[in-house]
Amino acid sequence: MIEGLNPGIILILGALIVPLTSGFIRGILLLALPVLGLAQLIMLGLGSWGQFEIMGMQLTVTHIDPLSRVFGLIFHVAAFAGILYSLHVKDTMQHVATLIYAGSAIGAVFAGDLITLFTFWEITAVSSVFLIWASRTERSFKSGIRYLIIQVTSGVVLLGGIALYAADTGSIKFETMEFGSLATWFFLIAFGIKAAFPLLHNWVQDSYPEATVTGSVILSAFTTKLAIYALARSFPGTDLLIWIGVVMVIFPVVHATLENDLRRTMAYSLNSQQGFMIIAIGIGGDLAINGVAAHATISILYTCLMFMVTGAALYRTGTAKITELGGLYKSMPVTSTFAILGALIIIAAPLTGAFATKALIMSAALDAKMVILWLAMLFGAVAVIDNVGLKIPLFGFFSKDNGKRFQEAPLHMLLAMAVMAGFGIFIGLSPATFFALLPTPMESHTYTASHVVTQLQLIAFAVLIFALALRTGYYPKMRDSITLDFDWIYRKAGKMALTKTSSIVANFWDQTKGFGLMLVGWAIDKAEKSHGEGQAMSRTVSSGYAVSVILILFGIALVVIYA
Amino acid sequence: MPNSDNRTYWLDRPGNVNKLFYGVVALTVVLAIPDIFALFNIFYDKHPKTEIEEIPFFYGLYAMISMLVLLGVSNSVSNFLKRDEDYYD
Amino acid sequence: MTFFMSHAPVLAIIIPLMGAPICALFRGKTAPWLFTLILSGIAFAYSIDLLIAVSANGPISYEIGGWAPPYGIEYVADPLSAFVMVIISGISTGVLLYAKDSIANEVPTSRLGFFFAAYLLALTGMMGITVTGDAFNIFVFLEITSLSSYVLIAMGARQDRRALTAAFQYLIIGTIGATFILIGVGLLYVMTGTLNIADIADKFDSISDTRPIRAAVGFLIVGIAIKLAMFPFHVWLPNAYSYAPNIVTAFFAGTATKVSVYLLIRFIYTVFGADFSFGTVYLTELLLPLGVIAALSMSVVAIFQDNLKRLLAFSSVAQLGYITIAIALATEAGLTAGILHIFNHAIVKTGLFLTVGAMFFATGTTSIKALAGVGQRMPMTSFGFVLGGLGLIGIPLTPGFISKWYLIQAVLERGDYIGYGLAIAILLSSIFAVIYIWRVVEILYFHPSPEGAKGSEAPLSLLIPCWIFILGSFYFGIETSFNVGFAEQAAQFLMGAR
Amino acid sequence: MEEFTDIFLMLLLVAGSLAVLYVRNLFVATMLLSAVSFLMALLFVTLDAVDVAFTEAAVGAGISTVLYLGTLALVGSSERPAAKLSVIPLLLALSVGGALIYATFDMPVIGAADTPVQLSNLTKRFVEISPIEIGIPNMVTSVLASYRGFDTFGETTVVFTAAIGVLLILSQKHVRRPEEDEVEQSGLKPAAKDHGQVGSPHDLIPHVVSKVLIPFILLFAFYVQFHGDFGPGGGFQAGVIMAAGFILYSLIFGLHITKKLLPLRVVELFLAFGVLLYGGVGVASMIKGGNFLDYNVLSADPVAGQHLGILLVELGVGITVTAAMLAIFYGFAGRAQGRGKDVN
Repeated sequence: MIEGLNPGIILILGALIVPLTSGFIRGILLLALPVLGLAQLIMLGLGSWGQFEIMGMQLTVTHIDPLSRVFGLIFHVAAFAGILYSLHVKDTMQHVATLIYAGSAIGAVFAGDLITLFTFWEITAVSSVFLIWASRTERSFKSGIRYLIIQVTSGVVLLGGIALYAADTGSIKFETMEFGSLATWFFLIAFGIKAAFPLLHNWVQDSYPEATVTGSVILSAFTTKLAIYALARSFPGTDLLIWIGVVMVIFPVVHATLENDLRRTMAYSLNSQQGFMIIAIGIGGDLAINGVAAHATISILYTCLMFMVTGAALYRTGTAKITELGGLYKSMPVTSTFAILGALIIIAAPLTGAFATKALIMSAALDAKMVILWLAMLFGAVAVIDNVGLKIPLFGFFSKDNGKRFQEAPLHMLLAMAVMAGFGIFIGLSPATFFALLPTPMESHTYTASHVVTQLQLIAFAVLIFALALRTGYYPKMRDSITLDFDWIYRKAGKMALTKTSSIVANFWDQTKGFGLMLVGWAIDKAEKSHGEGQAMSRTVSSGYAVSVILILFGIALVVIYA
Repeated sequence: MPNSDNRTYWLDRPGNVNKLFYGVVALTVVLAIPDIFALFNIFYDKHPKTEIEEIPFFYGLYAMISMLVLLGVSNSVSNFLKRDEDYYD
Repeated sequence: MTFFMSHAPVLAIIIPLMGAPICALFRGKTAPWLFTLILSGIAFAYSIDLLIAVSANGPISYEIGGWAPPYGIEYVADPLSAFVMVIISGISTGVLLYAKDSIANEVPTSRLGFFFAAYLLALTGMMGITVTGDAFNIFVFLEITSLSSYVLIAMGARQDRRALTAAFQYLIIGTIGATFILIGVGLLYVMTGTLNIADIADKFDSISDTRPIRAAVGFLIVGIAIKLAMFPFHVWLPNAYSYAPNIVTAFFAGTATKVSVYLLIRFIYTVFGADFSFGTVYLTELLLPLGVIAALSMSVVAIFQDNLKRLLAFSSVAQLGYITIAIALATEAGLTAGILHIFNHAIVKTGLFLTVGAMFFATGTTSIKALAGVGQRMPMTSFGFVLGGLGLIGIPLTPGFISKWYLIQAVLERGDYIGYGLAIAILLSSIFAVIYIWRVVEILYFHPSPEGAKGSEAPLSLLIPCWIFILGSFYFGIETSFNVGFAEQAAQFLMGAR
Repeated sequence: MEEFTDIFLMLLLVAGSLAVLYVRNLFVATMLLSAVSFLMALLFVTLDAVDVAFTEAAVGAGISTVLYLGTLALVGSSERPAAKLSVIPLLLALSVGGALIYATFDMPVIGAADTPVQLSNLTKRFVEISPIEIGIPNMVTSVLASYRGFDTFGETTVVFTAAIGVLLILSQKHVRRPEEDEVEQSGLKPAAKDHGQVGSPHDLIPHVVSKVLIPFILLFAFYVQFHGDFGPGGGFQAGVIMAAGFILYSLIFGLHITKKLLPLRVVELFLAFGVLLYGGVGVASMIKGGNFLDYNVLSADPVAGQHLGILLVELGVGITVTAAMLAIFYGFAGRAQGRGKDVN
């Protein structure tokens, strides 16, 4: 192992060898790389390496501290499981993109300075889009373009922030910052885009379901959690984040309830779960930051797991729509079992990881005497029981038989699910082992009687209402449809003139936001009309016209210069 | 790969779904018992961190209210938000 | 000092100059090219020697004809002019390495002697403008450059007749520019009685309030702006670059406009002085908006182009917008960024045009649509283009990033809302650059080749020089002590000069 | 009286220029342009710039008219009717022109004794010391060929550039048929084979007159070339006059005969030789230990060195200009022949 080499770089460099291999060798290589990276990470221990100076700025390529170590570890696990899950894929591009993407996310986590962070940040954006494009459909291509634009914008904003920050403070160290200056606003927006802040979130639901079966598994693990890490590193204890987080927890759950596509349901739920972590970052303090790290870890485990099971269903049946699935548990019993396990983890049932980690965040809120906040999070916790805990297994795998039969998922997929489920349950069984890795040492009292009982009450009563709603037909009907979200604004409003909307709120939305987007649409239209091929700004004008322009500007220059 | 799997599964039998439902109801009742004990301060101690938690059956009630709110809101906006699949295409 | 070193400033000019008539007599495919390459290489070597000497010992003056200035013509190699000379002769030599097969494909063999003579003259002219210390001598060399460049551009006519109209339009507009410069120099002479730049600069402050001087400033700025293709004087550039032979485009993209940038800096900072230029006559207010519009608007235009060379040409206008902004900032940081971007843009853009030339060599087209699928057919060339494109966008580890970094630092140094606005404009323009480069990459790689598409990988004689530029650009994007060091030195020298 | 002459000439100049703009027949416009050039030359004379006047007369009124006519023979002499006359460009030009005239009010009065140019050290040196250190009475030649010899070298190069530019562009062919390339690559111009209607063999009077005139023209050219040190003249004017002699010859007797006398290849050689001669003088002075173009070192006596240097560089200028003019003429005329027409 090379001293001080950022583990992410091992994956990135390894990715470059992948095209040279094939078959069995490639499988070994793919699986070995995350293991090598993990070994490197463990051998390095804590500290800083790879410091050098460029243009008067101190770069630190590798910086490992307890916070980044947690994220680095789970990223390696996710990379390993994700690759295991996608072993059947024959598409070289996907493998390369996966490794570069995972490697750069890991690299970014261990970046000790903002320039290194920015570099890896942009690589994640560019490499991950190939996982979306790998579907090779018109929809995925368009979706990928939107994804890329948003992700690259995040990078550009980050760069702008870095420039301002360096100008303000003269430092480019990636560390805790005082929120408030223009530079930090830039950072917040850049991180916020990737963390899927409200109104900046649509790329998640837009692109993840368009990715390939394996692609969405990989995507779900890294980008958003990298942003959580960046926020936890730079802005712990920033009040603004609490309110952003609350909106994030609550806003997506309605969509998750209504959504027909399993993967899109997961994407909304993921968004809601991000909110918990954002709130915890906003609360700040050792307990909350521990909660962020711990919950991010669990969140990666169960989100990946759920994407894996829905992906397996999609892989075998060709659809992930509730309305088209039926009685899958008969064809795919093992996958269905993993779906139930994943659901148990996600609803934070006792003996699972989330039971231990979500409690950290909840009690951090209560310690800070933020009761309203706590209630909001509790609402989110109930909502996730409905959205993922019940809806995905029941509607996806245990719904009424439609007579179709399929094969069980391939073995390597099941193994990958087992890895994720295994970690998720192991942490739940032995929380103390895991908590020892968290940034701040602490005692854990996970399994108190009241905690177990209250959590079980929460789950059981939510299930009761769910069951009642199903029986009475009050539960929203799944239809073969999509649900509008904020991206409606930018994907549709510009095109629709004066839509008849049914409520004042919607009218208001339409008027104000629609106007803003019409402006954007108008600007693009104008740009094409004025700058397009053969239009005013790019036309080959006659020499006489050019000379007139020269004369006019010369006249103006003379007036200015005489003045 | 549709084939003729004619095995009858437990869930397929009529009445079993009902059994499941009553099981859930029973479970909720069982889980409510500790709070009843807590009212009389026997067997079970609640360790409340806030006053709200001291409300009897708080978690169960809150879970039900949350679910109802969620479903209510979902139902009411459902028609407004739902569009055909190819809406954006 | 040896004979060759003591005459270095003038030798760097007259070697290619006197080589031109000899080259015109050569016939065949190899001889003119090899001769030109050798002479350009010698000029490059002299330029590097000069730059090293200047940076160690300060400016070097050379009295032509043995007449002391201001009576005779003086050559002055100072940190700025030596740096620009290295850029010009370096780009020229690099392009020539590539030229042999490329130009044989586009110009009849019987004309190659004259063609390379014109090439040498263009090189001479640009080097002469840079190193001369005499205002009228600038005009003389400007004429040599202009005439030879009109001819070189018109040589594209064998591939596309529109090269002739493009060259003609450039001739008209360029002549107006040159005439403006001549009138400006004439007015300076009327008011000072001297043509030596240092001498004019000495006398300038005492007469800067007179109207003829103000008119001279106007003529010079506008004249140079035309030659520089500053927005909106750029109309000649896209066509000229699109239809010229590929090596001519690559050569000029890296050098011709950069020489005009040099002139702008020279006049604003050395002759007029920064105080006069920015304090008395508001050149910031005049140039800054033009730079911003160029950086934004021309990038948008580039997005919509169908011809790859035209796209890159518009991108050049946009990049010149950055340089205009940098110069108009009137600070040492801005000037550093501007000079740095001269170098960085030259190496990146030349590399890009060379890869496009290689695509043309193999496929016979530069239409973006017709190049669909080239990524598979010409992997090395296309990958070179992608890397060059990254440099243009300004990804870290590329020179584009270095200059944008310095530029953004420089605009933020203003500390006011205009500074923030400029920073946003620069970032926005970078986003546009991502879009137009991406658009090309997408078609090159992800669109299927058209039916019956011809062309496989370009020969090594083209690929190697391409990759020299591409890898070179990465080298200077990582090891920045050369370009940043000399740019800073030149900026300090200019700001300290008055 | 002098003022009257100035104003009269200026008015003629304005009228002539407007007429050039107004006239639609390009042949007439060319002739008017020639007249305007001649008026300019006269104005230069009144400004005491005799050398410039000489050049203007030779180049502007003389050879460029011939070249214009050569072009007209190719493209026809009627202008395509303009779509519409726009007032805006005129107003633009007028307003910018007005701003410039405003600037001239601050300018020193022409001919006054206290202008910056008159007071400048340069003027003093050129007027007072140049006869001593250079040793020739015509200061214009001293400045042109010695003090600012490098500029003149540059201008010679410009002429050279123009010539090879014309040769390159006019010999250019669009790729259409492969056989065209073969013809081109074999070095034979299709034009050269065409001996059709060349020259005007039956016009007796021009033949006789030109036979008498041409030797004098050439002689005059040599006079101008070598007398430049003492009076107005020098390589540029001489070269143009010399070329005019040859052009006249080929107009009367046919291009192919001139080409036999002076093949294009020879013209190209001269073209290059002139520039090399000029530069060679500079290089020689470097080898002899001076700076580039430092004529002092060419001979033991600095003044004699200056004489020798100026003589040689003027010769270089003359050769290049002659060859360039001829090359340009060949270019145009050869193209006309290619189309089966001749210039006359």
